[in-house]
Amino acid sequence: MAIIVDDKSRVLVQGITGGAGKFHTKNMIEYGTNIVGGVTPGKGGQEVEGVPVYDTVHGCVMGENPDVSVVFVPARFAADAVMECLDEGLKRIILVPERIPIHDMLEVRHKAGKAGATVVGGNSPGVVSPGKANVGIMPPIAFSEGRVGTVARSGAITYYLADTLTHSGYGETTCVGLGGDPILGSNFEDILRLFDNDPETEAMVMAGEIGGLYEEIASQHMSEIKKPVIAFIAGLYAPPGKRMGHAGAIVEKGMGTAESKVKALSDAGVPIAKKFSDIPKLLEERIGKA
Amino acid sequence: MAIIVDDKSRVLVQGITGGAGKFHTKNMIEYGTNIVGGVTPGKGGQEVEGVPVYDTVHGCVMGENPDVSVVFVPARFAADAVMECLDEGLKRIILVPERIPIHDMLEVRHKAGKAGATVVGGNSPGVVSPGKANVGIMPPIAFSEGRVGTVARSGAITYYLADTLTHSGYGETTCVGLGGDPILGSNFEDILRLFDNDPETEAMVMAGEIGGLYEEIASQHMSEIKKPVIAFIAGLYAPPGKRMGHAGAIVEKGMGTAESKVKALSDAGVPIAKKFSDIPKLLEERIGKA
Amino acid sequence: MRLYEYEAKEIFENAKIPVPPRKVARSAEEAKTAAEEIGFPVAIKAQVLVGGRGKAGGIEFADSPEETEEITNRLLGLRIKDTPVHSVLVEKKVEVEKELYIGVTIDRFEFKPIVIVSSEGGVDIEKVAEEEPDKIHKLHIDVNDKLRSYQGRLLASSAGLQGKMISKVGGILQRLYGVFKKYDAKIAEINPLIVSGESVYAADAKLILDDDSLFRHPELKEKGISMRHDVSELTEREKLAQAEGIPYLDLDGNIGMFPGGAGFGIASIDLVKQLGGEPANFMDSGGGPTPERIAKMLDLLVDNPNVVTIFGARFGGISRCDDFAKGVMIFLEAKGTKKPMIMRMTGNKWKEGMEILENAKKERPELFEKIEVFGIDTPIEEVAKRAVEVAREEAGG
Amino acid sequence: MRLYEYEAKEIFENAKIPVPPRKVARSAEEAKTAAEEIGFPVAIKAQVLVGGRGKAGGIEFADSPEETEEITNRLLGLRIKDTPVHSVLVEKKVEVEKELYIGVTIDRFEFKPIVIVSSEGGVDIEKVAEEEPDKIHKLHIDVNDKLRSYQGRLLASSAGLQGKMISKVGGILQRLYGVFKKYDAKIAEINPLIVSGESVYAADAKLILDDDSLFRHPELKEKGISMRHDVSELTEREKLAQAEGIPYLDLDGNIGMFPGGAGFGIASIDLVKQLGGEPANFMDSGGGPTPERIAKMLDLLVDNPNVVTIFGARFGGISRCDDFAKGVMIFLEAKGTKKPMIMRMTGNKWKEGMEILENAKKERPELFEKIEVFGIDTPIEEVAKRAVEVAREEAGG
Repeated sequence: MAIIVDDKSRVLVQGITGGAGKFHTKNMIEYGTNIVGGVTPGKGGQEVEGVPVYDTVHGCVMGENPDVSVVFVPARFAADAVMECLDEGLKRIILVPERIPIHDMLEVRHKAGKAGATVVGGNSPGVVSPGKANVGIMPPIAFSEGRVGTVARSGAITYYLADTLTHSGYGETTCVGLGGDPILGSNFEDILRLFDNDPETEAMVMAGEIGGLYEEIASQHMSEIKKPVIAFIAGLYAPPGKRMGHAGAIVEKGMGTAESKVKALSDAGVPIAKKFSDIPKLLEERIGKA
Repeated sequence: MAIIVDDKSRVLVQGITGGAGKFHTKNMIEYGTNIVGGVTPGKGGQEVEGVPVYDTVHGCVMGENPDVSVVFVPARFAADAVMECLDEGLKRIILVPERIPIHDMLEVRHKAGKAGATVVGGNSPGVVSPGKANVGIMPPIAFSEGRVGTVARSGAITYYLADTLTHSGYGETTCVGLGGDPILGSNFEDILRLFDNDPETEAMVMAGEIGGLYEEIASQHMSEIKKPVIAFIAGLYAPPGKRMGHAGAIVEKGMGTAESKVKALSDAGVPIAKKFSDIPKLLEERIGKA
Repeated sequence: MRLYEYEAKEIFENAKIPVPPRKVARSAEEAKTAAEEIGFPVAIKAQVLVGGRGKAGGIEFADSPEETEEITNRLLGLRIKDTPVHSVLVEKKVEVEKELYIGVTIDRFEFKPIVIVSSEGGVDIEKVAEEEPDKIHKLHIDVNDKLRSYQGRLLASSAGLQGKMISKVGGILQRLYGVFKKYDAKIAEINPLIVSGESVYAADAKLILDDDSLFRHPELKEKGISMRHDVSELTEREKLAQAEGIPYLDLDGNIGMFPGGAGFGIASIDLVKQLGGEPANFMDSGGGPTPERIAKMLDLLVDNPNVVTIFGARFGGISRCDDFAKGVMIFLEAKGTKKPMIMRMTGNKWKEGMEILENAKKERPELFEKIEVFGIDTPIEEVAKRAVEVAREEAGG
Repeated sequence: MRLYEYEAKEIFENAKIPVPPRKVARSAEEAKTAAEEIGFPVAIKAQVLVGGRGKAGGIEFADSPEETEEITNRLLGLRIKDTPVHSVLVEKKVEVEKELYIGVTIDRFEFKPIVIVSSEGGVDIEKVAEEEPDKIHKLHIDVNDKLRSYQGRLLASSAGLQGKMISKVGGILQRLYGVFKKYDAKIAEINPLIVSGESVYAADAKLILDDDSLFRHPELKEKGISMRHDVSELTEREKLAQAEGIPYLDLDGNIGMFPGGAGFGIASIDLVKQLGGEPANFMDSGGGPTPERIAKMLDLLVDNPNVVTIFGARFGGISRCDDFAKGVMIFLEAKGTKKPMIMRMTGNKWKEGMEILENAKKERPELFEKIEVFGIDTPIEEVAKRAVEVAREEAGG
């Protein structure tokens, strides 16, 4: 098992005929990911890397019955791409484009919430279930099959987490790139819940960073998560960012700093790894040696 | 018992300081209706007929705990008036203003549906539960306590139905003015279901008329209604109305005429009263003598 | 309120829906100049607010200035369904490769906006809907949502479009939906939408707005689009009533219908018909008419030579029977009694109304010679029967 | 993107939010003319894109032309938080009866727009929020909804307004929310909103837009509002980086940070700090940088006199290590090696990247004297340790 994607996943690539879409479709297929179809409006009937292209998600659903979509369209079309999937009943959508308009993402969250769907990203590097499926843009080199699930806001940190888990021998069940955009499709706790229900995952590492409130929000849901969670927060030494108006400050009251995140998670009982090399040590205390 | 309003109803009057609001508040109180408060923005603190006026529905809910609202504001503010009630948890709202914008009413239906609220009107003459409460603009003269519930699109026909039932000795549990506007807050079947669950109501009379599709829609729900229903359709001899574009015709395919309504309801097993005087005869066959 | 084709096309064009080059003309001379500017061949289309224009010969094509003048003169002399033609639209003739139908309206079953697309556009779209329903593609839109581009593309693709046409027509659907919402429309329709090579054009344009939302659209006035009543098919008396804001229709009979209370107008016709009478009109007083309005309603009836008897009924609700009686008196004092009036009053202030008429009768009995007024104790069907009886006597006599 | 007060006020005014009469001035002369047109007394307000203007002396009042000139000259010479003042807003001084705060932003806990109103407006609104939270009234709006008039009234009434002010301020809230949605804003704020007799005025105006949505707003350009980077507090090198579109911040240390992959920039600073090193900068390569961009990133570091050693790391994902290596070569060939570079490469095409550098080293070993490159087998923390060590040696030597 794994979460979001596995060897049974039937993956649709939205924006498959674009440069990034083509390039990563090739890589994903090489990894063994089951890419069943692509969508680019107006290019229906073509093929990319042997994968049939459709004009609409509806067409692809009729023809290929996908259950996961990975989105490579430009940011301004990303919200539409998600909603098209939601209308066709897809429940797992991974958004690679970055800098998606924030009001669009509010709408995406609203609609995905009603549909009970998991939207990962924007600015997600993708989701990798090592040995099963690689959906997104992550290089497979760092990943190995194993026991720990990871979820990180940044792509590079996702690699380093996998690198650390692979080298220490724990390996990964699934690595989820939550995404770097300001308004994301999923929160940490949404992904942690999926791991909690995945029989193969024994513990989770979540990696946050300064800015945003995702780590603070996650800390409020930690009592719902049964398996051990370890947190890593980037930006402990980052220069203080700029403040944005009173309205934000009134609502957020000093949250968003690395300190606030570390405190919120610590208070919720989550151990903090200060360096990547702390992670295997903390895991060993919780789920035994690798 | 009765439906929508009874002697325990705590009624709020929106637009209470306007001419119609004042006039009918007086009449409603005279009937014995329990009017607990009024709302007119900017006039909070005043009194109308001894009823305290609030600036907002929220204020009135805090102060007087109403459970029904009757709306006398101008049509252009009617949708807002309903939504203000829905936000404050009121579940029964009666819309007297006529010619409410149709797109507004689509929004009202959407929001009321989510809230599980009953919105009657626009262009409703109100709801009367004889001997208990009179909420709206109907003269009490025609009504008497009894066994039959009525629901009619037109105010005048509501009076004539009550007149008929009163004179024939059946009397009424509640008389609902569904409203004359094109897009209404409730359908016939919504009201019939309420009567079906009201222990005092033994049978229902629904009065429709040419135009709109409410009678056709009701005919599709008749199997859900357990108590006897008698229908009266006005407009059997009306000149044919004008058609409106292809789009409507494609969707509606010839519905909306008196013939279509009579046929739909007859096919659903509902007996049709051609004249008011047919109603007591049809009732006698179903629920015995008056 | 229905807009003229040229008004709807201006709104569509502002919303970036492609419309062929065109110009309104009110004379053959204007049409010729317009056609020369646009370039031949041109379509010349009668501008009326009724349907069936094509079948009535209201659309023709011209290849030359002479032909343009000739056709325009013919069209400006035409009456379509009794509607005179005051202007024509001179429009570049577009090569037709494919005709689609696209429309947005309110689905009155589902209480949601609905978008409709068909690959078979043209005048016979309703026949297509009837005979080949699978050629009609529909999509409901939630009332708070806009039509998203993928929804437009899905509809366009369902209608058999391919390649770039999918996004092109999809975009037009989005914008048509935008117009529908922005202007509080009841219908926004393009039939046909013409595919011509790489281009798409709205060859016709129908936009019907919700009269009750016009207060939200002062911008229409700025566009020169003013509130109009659909006067096309009205009789002189109907126009008179409309000018007073009274819903009124002439019928073929001889009983002047003077009902009270919105909604009872229709039922009273059924009642008289079922009792063997023939109503001369439909009328709706609206809620709470003033005495002046009551008097005007009576004027309309008494001035109608077909009317031999007036049947009146007032069930006072929001309206008051004393106002009703006052209105009757205004009328009687101004016009006297010429035709019998059989009336019933009940409901709000009915006793006061009766009193007003009884007192007036004592003062001026001559005005009441042909008037019978009943109260709550006489059922409405009895009163109607009496009216039918009197009418029969009057007509016979 | 934050707008200047005068830009925001123009947008607010177009949305029918009342704003006092005012004019932008770029010199004392212009300010004087403006003040005379508007009428005394006037407020003169420095136009800058940073907060805390009031406390920094950026707002003054003038009663005469002379005072206007004098104050304007002083303000135009001011630097507020290191930002020069290029213009002032001359504005009619409004009698203050009551100061409110109103604002709309996105609640990042609930992922919904939130409207905030306080009866205690003015500069200390955050203190009010902290100390008297019950004076702050909030309302979430569903993402597909507009702010309805009753919601505006409810907020206004909660804030203690009475009578006609309820609908007046409620209406302003509706329109402020409309601006927030229409312009894809992150924040739309009026602090203070001044109640003055029967009137209400937006005395200040803050509008911060979502940079990622600006493509939807070509109308801003038509208003003369162009994309600006917030250059107020930037160092020269930061400005240079911004011009190249590279997220970059100067820090106090001596290790030039050359991280790869969006997001690792921040983590690499923590890493170096925890190992006892001092980063000289923050930098973010963005996803998939070209070799040219890589070279420009290195330029920024090597040109910084504080930098004694460069620490580079590339985990190829969407980016490719061969591109990274190519970028390093472009830089080396143009600028040579002056400062030690300790780097790690792994991920997408890391072997190809290593090969490029090894081949280059064979050809031009002199360029590689101070360069150490590690691959996948050396953990990142080891490489960082080595960089900290080298930097210490360099700084000491």
